[in-house]
Amino acid sequence: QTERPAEIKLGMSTFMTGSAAVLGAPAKAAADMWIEDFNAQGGVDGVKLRQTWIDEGQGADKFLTEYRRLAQEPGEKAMLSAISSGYCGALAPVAEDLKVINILWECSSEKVLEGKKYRYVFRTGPNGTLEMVAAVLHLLQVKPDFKTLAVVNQDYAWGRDSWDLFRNTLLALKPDVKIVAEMFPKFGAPDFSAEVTRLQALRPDVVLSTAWGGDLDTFLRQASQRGLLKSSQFVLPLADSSLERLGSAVPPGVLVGFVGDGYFADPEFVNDPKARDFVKKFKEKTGAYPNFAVYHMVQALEALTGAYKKSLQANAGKWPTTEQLASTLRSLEYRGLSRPIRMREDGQAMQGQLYGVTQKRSDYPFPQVGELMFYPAELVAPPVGAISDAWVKTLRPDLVQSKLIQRVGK
Amino acid sequence: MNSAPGDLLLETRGLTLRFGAINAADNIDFTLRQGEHLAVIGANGAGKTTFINICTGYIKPSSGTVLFAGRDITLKGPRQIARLGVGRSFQLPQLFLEHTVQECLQLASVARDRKISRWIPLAQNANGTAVAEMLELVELTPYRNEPAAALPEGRRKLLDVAIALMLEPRLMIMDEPTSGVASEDKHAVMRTIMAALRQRNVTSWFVEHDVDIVLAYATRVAAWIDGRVAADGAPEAVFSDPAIRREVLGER
Amino acid sequence: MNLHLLLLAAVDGLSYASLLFMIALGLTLICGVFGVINVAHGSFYAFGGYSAATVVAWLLPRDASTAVLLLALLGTAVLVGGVLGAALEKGLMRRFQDRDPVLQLLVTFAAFMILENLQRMIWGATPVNAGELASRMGTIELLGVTFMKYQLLMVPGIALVSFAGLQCLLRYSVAGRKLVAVIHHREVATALGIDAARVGLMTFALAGALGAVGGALAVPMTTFVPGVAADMVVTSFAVIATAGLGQITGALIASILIGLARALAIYTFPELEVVMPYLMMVVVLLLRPSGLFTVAAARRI
Amino acid sequence: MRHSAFILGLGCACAAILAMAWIWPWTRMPVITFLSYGMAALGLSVLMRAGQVSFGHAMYALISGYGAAYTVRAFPGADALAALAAGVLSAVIAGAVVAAFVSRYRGIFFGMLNLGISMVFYSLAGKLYTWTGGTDGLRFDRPRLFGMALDRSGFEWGMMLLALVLAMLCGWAVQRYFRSSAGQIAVAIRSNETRLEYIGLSARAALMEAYVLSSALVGIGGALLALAQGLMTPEGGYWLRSGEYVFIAILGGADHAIGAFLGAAAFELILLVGAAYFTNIWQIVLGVTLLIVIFFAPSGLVGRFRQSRLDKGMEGGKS
Amino acid sequence: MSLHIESMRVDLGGNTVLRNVSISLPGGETVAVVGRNGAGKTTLLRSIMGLVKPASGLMLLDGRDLCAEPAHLRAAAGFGYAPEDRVIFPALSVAQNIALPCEVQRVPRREIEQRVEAVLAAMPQLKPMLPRSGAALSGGQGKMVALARALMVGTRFVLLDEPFQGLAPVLARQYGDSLRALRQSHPQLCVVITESNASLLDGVQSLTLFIERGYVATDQQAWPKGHAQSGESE
Ligand SMILES: Nc1ncnc2c1ncn2[C@@H]1O[C@H](COP(=O)(O)OP(=O)(O)OP(=O)(O)O)[C@@H](O)[C@H]1O
Ligand SMILES: Nc1ncnc2c1ncn2[C@@H]1O[C@H](COP(=O)(O)OP(=O)(O)OP(=O)(O)O)[C@@H](O)[C@H]1O
Ligand SMILES: CC(C)C[C@H](N)C(=O)O
Ligand SMILES: [Mg+2]
Ligand SMILES: [Mg+2]
Repeated sequence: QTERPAEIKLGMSTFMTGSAAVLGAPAKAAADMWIEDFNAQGGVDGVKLRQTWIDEGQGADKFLTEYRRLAQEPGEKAMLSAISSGYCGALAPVAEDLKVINILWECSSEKVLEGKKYRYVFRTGPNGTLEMVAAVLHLLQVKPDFKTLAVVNQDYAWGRDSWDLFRNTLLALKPDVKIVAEMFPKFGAPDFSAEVTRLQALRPDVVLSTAWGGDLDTFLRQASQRGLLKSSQFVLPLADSSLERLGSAVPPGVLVGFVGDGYFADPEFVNDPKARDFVKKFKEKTGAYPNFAVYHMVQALEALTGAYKKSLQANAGKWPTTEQLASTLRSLEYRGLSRPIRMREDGQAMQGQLYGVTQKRSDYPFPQVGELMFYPAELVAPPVGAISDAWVKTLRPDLVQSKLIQRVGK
Repeated sequence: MNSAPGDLLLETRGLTLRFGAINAADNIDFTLRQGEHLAVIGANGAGKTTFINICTGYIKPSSGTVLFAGRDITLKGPRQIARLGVGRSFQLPQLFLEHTVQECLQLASVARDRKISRWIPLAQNANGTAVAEMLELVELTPYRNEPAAALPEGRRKLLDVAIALMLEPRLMIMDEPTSGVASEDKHAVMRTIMAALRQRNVTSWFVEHDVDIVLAYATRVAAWIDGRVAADGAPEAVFSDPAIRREVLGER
Repeated sequence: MNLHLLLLAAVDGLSYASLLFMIALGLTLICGVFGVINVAHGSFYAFGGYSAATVVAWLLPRDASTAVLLLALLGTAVLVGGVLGAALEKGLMRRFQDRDPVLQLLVTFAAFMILENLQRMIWGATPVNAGELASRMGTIELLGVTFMKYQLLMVPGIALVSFAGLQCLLRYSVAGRKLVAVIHHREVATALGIDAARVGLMTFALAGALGAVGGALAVPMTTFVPGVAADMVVTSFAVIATAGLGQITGALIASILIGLARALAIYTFPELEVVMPYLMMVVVLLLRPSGLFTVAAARRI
Repeated sequence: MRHSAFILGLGCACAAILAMAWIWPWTRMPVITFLSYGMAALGLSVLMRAGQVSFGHAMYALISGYGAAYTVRAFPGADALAALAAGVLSAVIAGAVVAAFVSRYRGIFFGMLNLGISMVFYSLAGKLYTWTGGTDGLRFDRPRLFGMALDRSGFEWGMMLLALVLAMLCGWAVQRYFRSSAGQIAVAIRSNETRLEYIGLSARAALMEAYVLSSALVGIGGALLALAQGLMTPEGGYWLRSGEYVFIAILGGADHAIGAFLGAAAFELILLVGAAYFTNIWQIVLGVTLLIVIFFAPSGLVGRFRQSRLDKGMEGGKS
Repeated sequence: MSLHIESMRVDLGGNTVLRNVSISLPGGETVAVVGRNGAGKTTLLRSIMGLVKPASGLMLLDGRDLCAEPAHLRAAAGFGYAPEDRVIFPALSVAQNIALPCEVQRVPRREIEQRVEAVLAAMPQLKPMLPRSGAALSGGQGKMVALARALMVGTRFVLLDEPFQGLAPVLARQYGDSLRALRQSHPQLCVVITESNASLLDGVQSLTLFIERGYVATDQQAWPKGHAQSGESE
């Protein structure tokens, strides 16, 4: 298999339909844009990338069938799949079986990799543990005194797993919190008015939602219309992607995360040439600012192509085997459009987390996130081999005071 | 189970059924004996079909009982009553419209013999000779491969009767077997049916509006008026009853 | 579960019920007239919602008043739904009118697939809504909870008006009796001078308009994405089966039952929320095999 | 002679399938899919002959699939055959219970009730996250097959052959049933139940029997697919899937058991072609195909087939 | 002013059911169409009503060809039709059933009432049934309601398909009387009655058409020779 291929086929998946497409479609646009540029600059040592897309909106069965078909096509190929944690759990063993490199470019349920020892499956972005531990830390920093909390998460792997992580972390760091409601509306729910009514009746101090995409938009819009966003402190670790669409519906003071640390207005990166050019080009092309899925997509592509290049080098210009590629990936260091990332031997990337609070600023027609805090991966990631669910329970309240937490910007 | 001619076959006691203000059955006490051929006459809406419907379990009376061969069948459904040996044909023929004429009879044949297989084809399962004989009897042999749906109204009536006859019932109830059958064929049809019934020792009861037919084939006549049996007895006696002549035959 | 929550659930339930009723209304009408479950009814709903949202979105930056927005919302839906319904009847159903009802149902299924695809081609895959309109109408405080006026007054209001209107039409007008005749026996209705084709066309247009208005009413409150049609139509199947096919009063009662049951479930057994309409239907049909209300059937023997 | 031509055709089709699976490994899954859809559509045909259409039969694929999935998870060493049997058994039990209830209903109510019940199962499967894995589904490791622990490729071959053999056996048995007196009684339900009762037969019993048979067939299809995928999701029980089964059954025609499989093959082909060449309009392609079929061949592919043969037979002067 | 049918052929389900029918139905006559079961009587009436489309032929009324017109315009042209299988709308009352065809034609309410009166005068037995539901009628009652409904709009032609079928003698007699009365009161009306039991007609007709295997003729001798006895297949 050392023959140099004509092209590298990429089997890529994202939500192209359904309410999740508001997050998935920009990622696709970003990938198409990035690949075009990359190929124009010569590809991987002259070998171009050619992507084929699978729509995750069509249900697991059909998704998996198409995934299999693409993964079984002859030729040099790699899979970049998937956006939803709902699918990752199922496709990881298939990829492993078929011995094809799969990069979990977005899905973040930690369970996909923990305790599995895959050789071909990698995640180039953060996982739920990093995201949720940082979310709890941020909440405790911004609003240390609160008594009650309610959660509204999507009813699928991510919504459930992220809640388990958040709750266990929170109870480890602040055991006196009372959880007053746990609501799991179905993925893609078009209406949250009953949930909003219930939250209004309960009036919890804090409302957590790890929902994302169209679901989060709808939930926030309805909550905002009925004044809920002002009466409870909202914690929205994935809301970065919804702010632009929601505009003034989101008031100042809401806790927002970036699922990693990619933020187009991050003061440390607004003048970074690579990030700045990309943001500009992306905005021109799609009319929107990049969201976290876009950042993750770029990271994944950077990681994959980086691994190819590094392997080629190590192989003295000879085309690497899948095995070689996989082992290169296992210790790769790469950078997307934000801070550098390091891949661990368990296939999980170490990426720090950025959190902040919404602010009204006159330079944009939608809320900006200020008072940014950066939670480095070393602080919030369990050690290799640990199982997150158990690990978060061992965290101590003094973690909130950690020196590793950095204030971003002035 | 064998009963001699003259034994009580069907008996109703105090059958009553009202539809709103209408008395469809008004405390009917009625008996039918083995070997009789009863004709039921009566104005339209007098309750003839309703009475049949009650006796065959299609509708339940609000009070009263129906006994068939000494057994209480009031609360039994059509299926159980059919299995006890009551065959019925309908005012509006009830056929298996998607089957051919022959298959309709084959279905009746397997139903009678309870030879219902999930593996052996219908045609093999059915009693072929009995089916062929029945086709001959009602002169439907030329139509045997036609779908029942394509039969004209008159022949549908015959097929309807034939299906019921295939069950070899002890009592055969026919609701207007000849209405809709062309006048040229009426007597011939009735003759063949009645001959078959006599030959097989089947007691019968038919609703009929044609006086000639009643006179020719009935051994007994019952006249229905407003949900009651207004007259019951030998044909000549009933037809000479002035009330019947007025209310049923419409003589002035 | 205290009384307070119970009341809140009732409020939520009733507003959901109004929406459900609006959607079920057109479906049950067609079901009554043609004996066909129109799967494409979901598309009427979706097209109504999408197009109304588009028009509202177009008007918003043009400083239209709330009243204008509302009129535009409903007007667009009536137009789009009516045209769509009429087109479905004239273009498709008419050609299949003598076929087995199962085949007719499949025709509507095919139409549904095609419309679903068209909808994606026209409006894409991203969520659409007209929340601004609901916001503009303001909120109202009830039992200490803020509700949208739109949701609490507007939607149930329109549902009740539609109910009354349709009820009058069917009960007291010749058009209603024509409909009844065509429902029962097309050929004889024709022989009596009824233009069955026209009745069919009008029915479909009306049902389409009703379905689309349902969508238009929903779009300021909920989000429309590909797939709404399928989800919504299947819930309204449950409504019309619970109601008794073709039964408008039944549909109203069934919608309310289902709406309340669903809202209660959200507070007590959230797991059961989605199954509530179907559980309700199964329970009702167990007790009354042909639904809450039934039509007189002709005597057959 | 006609019979032998039929067998020959069937043999050729099987050979073609095997050859295809050999040359393009990725076609094995679509073949398994089409066979299991065919099996499900066959189940629908059984009901359709009794004049009933169920818009909820995918629930039996769901039940059977979860049954198989639980079996594999609970008994890690279990054979796929055992899991299949367990799945089908659970579908049959569920089918029998539901049949006792729905056999009272006809026509639209029958269809709607099935739809309603299937939506209950579907929604619960999607909701009861801790038991069913929610909408993400239940994942399980590859079971043994015929007592062997196989690698993916071997397992796919095995499952495909199993599906092929099962399809032929079921097709044959169902065809016998269609012709049999019990099968013909089922047809009579559709035309006149009153008469059926009046010749002493129970329409309800006949329908229940057909129903259980159909749930078993759908169950076989569902379990096969779940086992081959290694994943069972609620999706498999959504009403649109039930609709697809009906679609396939109509496409193929309920006149002969082979129809369901022809229909499924055509359906899968349209989907594949649609996905490859009409990515953005594959639903339109599907819808239009359905319309064309209903318009020109309302009794499906086999109906068409047999019709033309019947016409020829008439010319030749049949008995 | 009569309806002329010229060499009309009608096919149903691939079989030719009516062949080369050329008849005229003049106003003021009561025409009986007699023939055995399956001869094509029902089909003849349905073709006249436009409910089946003839394969060929003409149907001329006042010089216009009815074949080209949609079926629902027949009622407006003064055709009333009582189908063989009654078809009473179960969701409407008997009174509504009877009034329906007039309402469809937008006949004024008062005029409808008058017509109902006229019909009741001819068929007094109907009176007590008016408020009842159309779902609850017995076989014979349904026949009468169907007749009444046909008379309501049938100002020029009334087509009755086997109206006597299933009628008790008392009613059949009254029915015959009603038809005779109708001829008196509406001298221009053409009533077409199909009947397989010629004996039931009891002389109501003024003209008899015989129909056999799809051939229609004014007397049995006119049929193509020998066909009446011919075998099963044509
Ligand atoms: N389901 C029903 N609901 C209300 N009234 C009914 C119903 N069935 C029958 N009736 C009424 O009961 C009476 C008896 O009807 P039935 O059919 O028994 O009459 P019949 O003697 O058979 O008349 P025909 O000779 O016309 O067939 C009629 O007046 C009829 O209108
Ligand atoms: N839909 C159809 N398809 C095929 N053949 C038909 C169809 N309808 C009627 N026929 C045939 O047409 C012929 C005439 O039928 P029609 O109903 O006109 O007879 P009819 O004279 O009214 O008989 P009856 O006295 O029994 O009512 C019959 O032989 C019948 O089999
Ligand atoms: C961040 C989201 C787009 C995806 C989510 N983390 C998931 O795993 O499904
Ligand atoms: Mg009667
Ligand atoms: Mg006739």
